[in-house]
Amino acid sequence: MLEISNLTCSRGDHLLFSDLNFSLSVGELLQVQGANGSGKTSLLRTLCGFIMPVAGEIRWRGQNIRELGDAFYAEMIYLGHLNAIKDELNALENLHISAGLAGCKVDDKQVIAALRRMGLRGRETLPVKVLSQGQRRRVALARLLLSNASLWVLDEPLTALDVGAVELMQELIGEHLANNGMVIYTTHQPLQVVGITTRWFALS
Amino acid sequence: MNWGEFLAMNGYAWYIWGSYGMALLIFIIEILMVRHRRRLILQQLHLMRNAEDAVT
Amino acid sequence: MAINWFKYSSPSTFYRVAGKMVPWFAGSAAVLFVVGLYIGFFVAPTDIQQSEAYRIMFIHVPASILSMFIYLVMASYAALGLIFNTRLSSMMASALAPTGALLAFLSLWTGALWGKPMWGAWWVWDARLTSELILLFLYLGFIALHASIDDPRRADRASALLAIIGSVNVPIIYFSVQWWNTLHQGATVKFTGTSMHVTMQQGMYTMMLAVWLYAIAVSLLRVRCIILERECKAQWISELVEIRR
Amino acid sequence: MNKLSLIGLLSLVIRRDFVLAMRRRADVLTTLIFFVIVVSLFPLGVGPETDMLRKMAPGVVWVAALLASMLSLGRMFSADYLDGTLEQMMLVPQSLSVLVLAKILAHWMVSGLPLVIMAPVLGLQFDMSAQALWVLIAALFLGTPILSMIGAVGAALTLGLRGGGALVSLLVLPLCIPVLIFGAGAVEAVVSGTSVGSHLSLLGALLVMALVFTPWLTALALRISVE
Repeated sequence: MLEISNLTCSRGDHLLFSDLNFSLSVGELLQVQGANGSGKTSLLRTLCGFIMPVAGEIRWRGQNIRELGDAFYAEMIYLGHLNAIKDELNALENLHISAGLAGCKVDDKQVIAALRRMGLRGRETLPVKVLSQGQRRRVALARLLLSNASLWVLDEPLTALDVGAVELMQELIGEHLANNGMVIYTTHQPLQVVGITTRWFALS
Repeated sequence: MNWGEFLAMNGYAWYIWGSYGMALLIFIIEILMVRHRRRLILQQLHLMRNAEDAVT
Repeated sequence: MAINWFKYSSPSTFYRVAGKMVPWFAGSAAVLFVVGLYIGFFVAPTDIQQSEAYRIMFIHVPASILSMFIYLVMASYAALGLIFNTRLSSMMASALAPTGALLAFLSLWTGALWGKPMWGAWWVWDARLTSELILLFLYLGFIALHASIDDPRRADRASALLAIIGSVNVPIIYFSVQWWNTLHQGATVKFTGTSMHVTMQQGMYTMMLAVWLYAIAVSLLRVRCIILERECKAQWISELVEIRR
Repeated sequence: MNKLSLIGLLSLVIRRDFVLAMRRRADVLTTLIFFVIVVSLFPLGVGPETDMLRKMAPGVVWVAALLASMLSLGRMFSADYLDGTLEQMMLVPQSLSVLVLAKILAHWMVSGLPLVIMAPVLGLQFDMSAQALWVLIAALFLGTPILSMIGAVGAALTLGLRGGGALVSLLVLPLCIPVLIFGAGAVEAVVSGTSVGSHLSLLGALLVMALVFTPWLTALALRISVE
């Protein structure tokens, strides 16, 4: 489904990685590991099309993502280092907007259900600025529940999360994979998802 | 025509020599700037090379 | 005959080729400057209307025309770099900008010195003058934008976009200022008489060619510096004679 | 889950930016107050002669509007850039240009429209006639969106740079000259009794041109800046 061949990437004039090859098919989980500065984030950002690779190709269902464009974006969701939520808005408003940007129309019931699942019951209408770091991350992660994207691209999804939330994430990823989804994410702390063979990928 | 008359430019000396003087100044400054830039980068490359030699 | 142009578009080859070409351009520019100035000051006759002051033309017109021409060349190089992602053309664009800016400034300066005795004012809000001023601002904007972005690739692409927008905007500005000016009924700026003496034309064309060659020589020198700066980690650079010394 | 239409996306982003601006009202007010103060300073600088004031009024109001719109440009994308929303916007499965257009419109509604509404009050300080005031409103109404659009390109190019505020003015102000000329020209035409229509239609033409090209250019600039 997602194939990466001979991918070479650089930041400025500094070469990050070269000739990267891997592929990801339905129901697979790929964990990208590597030291700081090894290009984990850049790899994911290249996957999103933010960064133009120096060489190589990223194919989705056999087609280059540059040519696919919107059709690819409709099937993927990206969660970066930054939460992409607004302090001035409450969790409900934030999720309505981010779901809208992802191209989905959702109603309050779905959003509230997603927030409750993420353990934010009772905090739906509080301004996000009064929430803790971990709670904000949960708000951001709730976007995953509201999207019907099959490819999840997550950059350090577990930062600022407590043990309970990490377990919840494992659960969510497991469900998504069981649903014919695909997940690629970067991490320092390995995740164990029950019943799923995890593939590792190390950037040096 | 003698030199004094030539330099006087029929009363337009300030305007004409001001123009050509500025042109000359600009060309000289530009060349000096480029040469300075080249010297700086060569110096830096030299240092980088020495640092590499020290390592190996 | 098939020349492999891609070979010449690699920075390392271009660095060497440019190094070999610079003396030729610089040398012929110097010769042409001498010839052009000789024609301009000793051969060309005194103008009936403008007396000796018209001799500013020999530097003013080449500087003005080249400042505009260099902008177009710069914008084309920048566009090439943006579209085809060729680094060398982006480097050429940023090498041309300072030369273009200096020529635009020179054109304004000499224009003011020519305008004072002829029109009685250092500056009038004529379309041509205003466009030249805007051109200088566009050059400065290009240089400033390029300088303030640390990532060189992003700098190239962002300033390329600016250069392209500028090249579309300059004609619009020209016509809007002209329109504004005709409505204002301000100073009427017309160049007196089109019948230039043959030697005047010769002097001007020689000077134009000289400035042109000078601009090529100095921007080749500058692009050589830029290549060294940008490629400083490349293997071929550490093998250069000037570094080994 | 049903899909969001293009218009739906447009209105979503406009509504979002509008709500955000309303929750940060101080920023919006600063721009407006800056505009009012700059315009009000001119009579103090050049003297109180009514004749001269009437003559300078259009130019002064327009220059002040230009400067005020520069002031608010930094806000257009930087907050979204810093909190990661901009990246999400690039992953929108619809055209980024449409989204950018929505942001520009929202920005204009928040920082341009108040200037248009405020301008006639300021025009009274300069003893402008009622007719001239109407033309001033019309010209600003057509012209300030162009300022927002050209400014958007500049703001996108200078995203996240140090000294971005001064730099964006250097890049954008020269490009705004035609707007300034035709905008102030329209009001002057009323005063001098010549045709107003041509100025306004030229402004309209510039507006259409900006509408066609700047969202696309801004989207391109944003992609460059986010890389």
